[in-house]
Amino acid sequence: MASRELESMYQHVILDHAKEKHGFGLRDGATGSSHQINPTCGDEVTLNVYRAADGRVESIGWEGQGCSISTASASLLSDIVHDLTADEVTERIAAFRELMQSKGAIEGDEDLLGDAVALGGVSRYITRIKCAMLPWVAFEDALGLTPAR
Amino acid sequence: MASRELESMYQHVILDHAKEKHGFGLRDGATGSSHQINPTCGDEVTLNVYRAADGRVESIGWEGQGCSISTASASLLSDIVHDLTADEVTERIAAFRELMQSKGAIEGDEDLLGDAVALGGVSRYITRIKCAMLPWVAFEDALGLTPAR
Amino acid sequence: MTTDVDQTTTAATLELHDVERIRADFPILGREVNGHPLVYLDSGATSQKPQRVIDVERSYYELNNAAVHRGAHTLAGEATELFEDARATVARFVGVADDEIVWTSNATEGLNLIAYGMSNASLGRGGDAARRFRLGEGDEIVVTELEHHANLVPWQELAFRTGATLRVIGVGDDGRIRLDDAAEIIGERTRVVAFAHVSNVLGAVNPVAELVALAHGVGALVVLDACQSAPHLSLDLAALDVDFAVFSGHKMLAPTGVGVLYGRSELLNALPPFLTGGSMITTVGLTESEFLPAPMRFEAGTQRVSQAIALASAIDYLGEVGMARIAGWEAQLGERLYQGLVAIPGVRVLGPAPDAAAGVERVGLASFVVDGIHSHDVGQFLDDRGIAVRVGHHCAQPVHRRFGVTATTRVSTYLYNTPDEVDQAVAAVADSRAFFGVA
Amino acid sequence: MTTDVDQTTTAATLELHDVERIRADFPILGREVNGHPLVYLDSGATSQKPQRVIDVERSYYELNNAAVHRGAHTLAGEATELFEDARATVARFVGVADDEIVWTSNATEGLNLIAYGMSNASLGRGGDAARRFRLGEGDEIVVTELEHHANLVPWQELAFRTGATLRVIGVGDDGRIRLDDAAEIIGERTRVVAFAHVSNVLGAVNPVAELVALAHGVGALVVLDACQSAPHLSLDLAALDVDFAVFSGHKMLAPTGVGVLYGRSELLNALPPFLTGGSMITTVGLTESEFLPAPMRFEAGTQRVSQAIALASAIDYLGEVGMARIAGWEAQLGERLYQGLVAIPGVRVLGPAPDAAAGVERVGLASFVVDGIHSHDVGQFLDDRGIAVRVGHHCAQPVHRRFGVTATTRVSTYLYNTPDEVDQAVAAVADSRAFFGVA
Ligand SMILES: Cc1ncc(COP(=O)(O)O)c(C=O)c1O
Ligand SMILES: Cc1ncc(COP(=O)(O)O)c(C=O)c1O
Ligand code: FES
Ligand code: FES
Repeated sequence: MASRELESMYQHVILDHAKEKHGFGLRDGATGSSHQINPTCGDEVTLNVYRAADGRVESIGWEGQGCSISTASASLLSDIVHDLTADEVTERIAAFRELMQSKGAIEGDEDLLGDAVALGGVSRYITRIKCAMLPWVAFEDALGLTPAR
Repeated sequence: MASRELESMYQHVILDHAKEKHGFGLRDGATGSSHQINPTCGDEVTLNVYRAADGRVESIGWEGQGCSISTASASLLSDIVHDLTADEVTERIAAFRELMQSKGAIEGDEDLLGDAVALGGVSRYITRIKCAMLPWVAFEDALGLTPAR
Repeated sequence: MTTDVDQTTTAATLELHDVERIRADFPILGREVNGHPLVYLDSGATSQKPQRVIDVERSYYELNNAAVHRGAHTLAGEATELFEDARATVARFVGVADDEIVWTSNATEGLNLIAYGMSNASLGRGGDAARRFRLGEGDEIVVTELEHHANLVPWQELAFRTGATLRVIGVGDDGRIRLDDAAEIIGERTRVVAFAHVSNVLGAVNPVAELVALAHGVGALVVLDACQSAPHLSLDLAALDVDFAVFSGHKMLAPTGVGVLYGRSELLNALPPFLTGGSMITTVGLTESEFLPAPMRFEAGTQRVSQAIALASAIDYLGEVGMARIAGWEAQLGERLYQGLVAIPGVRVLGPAPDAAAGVERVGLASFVVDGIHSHDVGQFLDDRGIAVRVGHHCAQPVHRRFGVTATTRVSTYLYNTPDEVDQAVAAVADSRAFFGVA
Repeated sequence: MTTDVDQTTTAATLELHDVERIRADFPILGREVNGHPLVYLDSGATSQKPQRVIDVERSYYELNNAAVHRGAHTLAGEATELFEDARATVARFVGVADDEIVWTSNATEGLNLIAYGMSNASLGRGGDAARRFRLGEGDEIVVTELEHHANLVPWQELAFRTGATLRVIGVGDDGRIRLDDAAEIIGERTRVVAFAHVSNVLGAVNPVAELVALAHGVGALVVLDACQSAPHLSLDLAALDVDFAVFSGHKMLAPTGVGVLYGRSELLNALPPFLTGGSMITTVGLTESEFLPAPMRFEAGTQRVSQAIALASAIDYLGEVGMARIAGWEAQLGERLYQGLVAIPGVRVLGPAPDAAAGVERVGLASFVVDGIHSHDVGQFLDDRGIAVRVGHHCAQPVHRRFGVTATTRVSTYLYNTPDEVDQAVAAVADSRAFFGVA
């Protein structure tokens, strides 16, 4: 009843994360924060970054209203940010962006992206890439990085 | 070197009137006046009406800048307005408007329009009808008549 | 070219066999999407185009294309005639005079034209004739809570520019404009009342007569957003007695890039210009200019000529099919859609239930939420079956907020849709619940 | 589909055999007018369209039509991608970034957008970021005497709305912008300098670099009207270093209803919105709203989608032919036209004589008066032979007044015109003198 492409976008891990919402909630003590809106749908995410004294990311927290893809993406992101240096963060964001722009051509690097590679199926759906990117753009902005194109 | 239609629009009587400009010049004592612009080309005519005490039109006077058609039309008009009652004026204006909207289908009533029937050829040229109408619209307006469509 | 639709029937609705012949006129409806025949249920956003309309534009460019109102050569004459005939066709379609029709890019531009015309009047443009358009502190502009952003943000900005106050008539829990609220809000200070004829979210026909009576009772101008009515109902603007109205061509079988503003003749001729430039002036001095009467006063620069001609062709097509029969057909589709959706567990349809007895008319459009599934996910599931619907806030955030949601899924029909397509959409919505694990 | 033009030649101009193949791409050029093959010499008003461009629009409606930026379904995705790719094509064509390109209806709307954006800034919209757009008493807006009404009246109105003063750089007897006058007028009070790249009456390329240097020297914004250059020359807006620029699609092989505004990114993002409504907002409250960044901030309501896509196709066509070769060809046609006309007794051509040594470049366009014959009569005589030219003031009354006339006849060429067509026009002008009895 659903095509293989659709099943590949909405994998179980994604639907599960969309429900479980790892990292949901905004605690005090953020070292950076960003609020992003997806203009196509009006969905929003607010994302806090908590960094250690040495600059490493300890964790993120987020809140927002969005589709299963953006929600799962935020949840999956929050699973892989622990203890990352600035360079490591940049590398992971770049890898995720590359995956999203691949139109289904690449698999995604599990070492860098963990379970977030499951979002690779989204890249075949041009109207949904912004959904998956939304928390990542917020993350990038909260870290004070200029978003790459 | 010129088509029959073109020769019929630019008859000798028209080219002559375009040069001779009967009624050219604005004298004092007008009982009504109107300034009209043809928005397509920016040409203008100012037309004065001089009426007798009994309301009959004695004459018109006009000035302006325009093409051979609008100039000839003003000149031809000034030849046929003498001594007309309000009703006669209305009749002539209506006859001229009908001629202009005829797309070449009618000849024009010489009893009413005099030499101005020579302008009948203009009615085949949709972009030039406004030229021929310009002084007539000014005449109508100067008389305080509401222009028919 | 003529449409194949049977002209002899006088039934107040299309029949399935008519619709099947109509469908054949729309090339895109033969397309496949994701391995399924396209089921296009997003006409509320933009409609599809019949071959005839597509061909009219092509033929214009292959045969007659030239600058209108600017040339004396033969092509220019032909183009001008086609363009002005198109204006007359539109005027007849909505029951008004030719010179009361102004071409715009879309309905949005039409509403901005009125709003900017009024702020220019407030600055003194248009002199005494434009007095009734002047706004200032203490004056009120009234809209409703169900407006599309196009009929809301321009008024917010006009209020900002002039110091006037924007007031908003609420929508009841039943999804209808609160006339009690309207009666309270519309008063001596009211200068403009702007509202949608049909809501693009709630799908109900709004009480035009009542709102016009309230507005005119206090001397306020009425602006009607007819975007969702002009394509679907017989529209007689003179009979509705509104002062201004707007709609968009692309929602009624015509190309993008053309819209219509109607204004009562004496109002249009008193409203100061909005866009300025070529073709709307009589005399241009170095520091000051004089302007033409309406409608040309509002048509600055080279116009959307082929699009206007194509809109007239679309209107001819609609006229041949018959607006009453289209409305009848869509009312049936709308009823079927509404009943199908509300029967699905966890589905809530926004707006009033159709109820002829209570005078609640709905068009063939319904926006709904599926508990536990985001509208974009619902839409994606439908798209996977070739069913195109709209998701999101449909450019009407306030009415979504009013009903406690940020987004809905919207199914919207037109003359080319069938009951079977509606059923397919309803079935897919039901199936989406299992797919997303909420059933 | 590809054009048949020989891609291997690197000559800086088209050759006659190229042009003959190009002509075959334009269906309208096969038409007869008044018993003669159409000789279309009115491209300065609007250009004709190649089959490819006509077909792109048709194919869009037959296959992909949907609302852009608003839907999640497959068609909507396709339409959005085509629409945004079109923006990228335009951006590349003029050497700027994608998000510096805003779609408009035409150049006129683009100029109004800047002017209204500035008056909104002057009212406080856009906050501190928009400070440099605020105008008031004492500020000056500078234009030239040769401007099209589209680049004059909006500035007159902006001056009226803000209390700023409009100043006008004169044109010399030689038909060139007076740089001495410019140097005197452009000063500390100057906030905007707006001028045409190429005059639509005089046909000469204006001194952009000199005017930009003067304007930027005093911190003023430069607005370039590129209507008559974008279709005919290689245009690199970044290299010209202008702040804003506008042009119209219909003059460069594209349909009516679409135009382009370029703005430097940081300026566009600081300029307050002009038209408001759907698709240009982030959040809409009942009485206030927040706006998207450029370019979407300026694209309210449903956009001219098929027209934008067709404009990109037109630009691809122009790019394949080669803008430098087009410019080379038209320079030859222009020279032939100019020399042919000035050789006729009683004919006066407005604007400077072409003079490569003195750096006077002319495009393939000439406006002229024939002593004793009104321009509409000249045009009518040419039309009788199937030759389409423009007559009147060409929406530029001030420059006509400057040269003591109210109207001229204008012959304007494009890539599809031949030397023989120019000769026919020149011969007809000569013959018209006998017909009207002035020879
Ligand atoms: C120099 C110039 N500027 C502006 C315009 C206005 O263009 P549009 O009518 O397409 O807005 C034109 C063409 O008419 C022009 O030639
Ligand atoms: C009720 C209503 N008003 C206004 C609009 C705006 O129309 P457009 O985007 O064509 O300007 C729409 C459609 O989007 C609508 O449905
Ligand atoms: S639909 Fe809004 S973020 Fe996915
Ligand atoms: S062309 Fe102007 S009046 Fe005839």
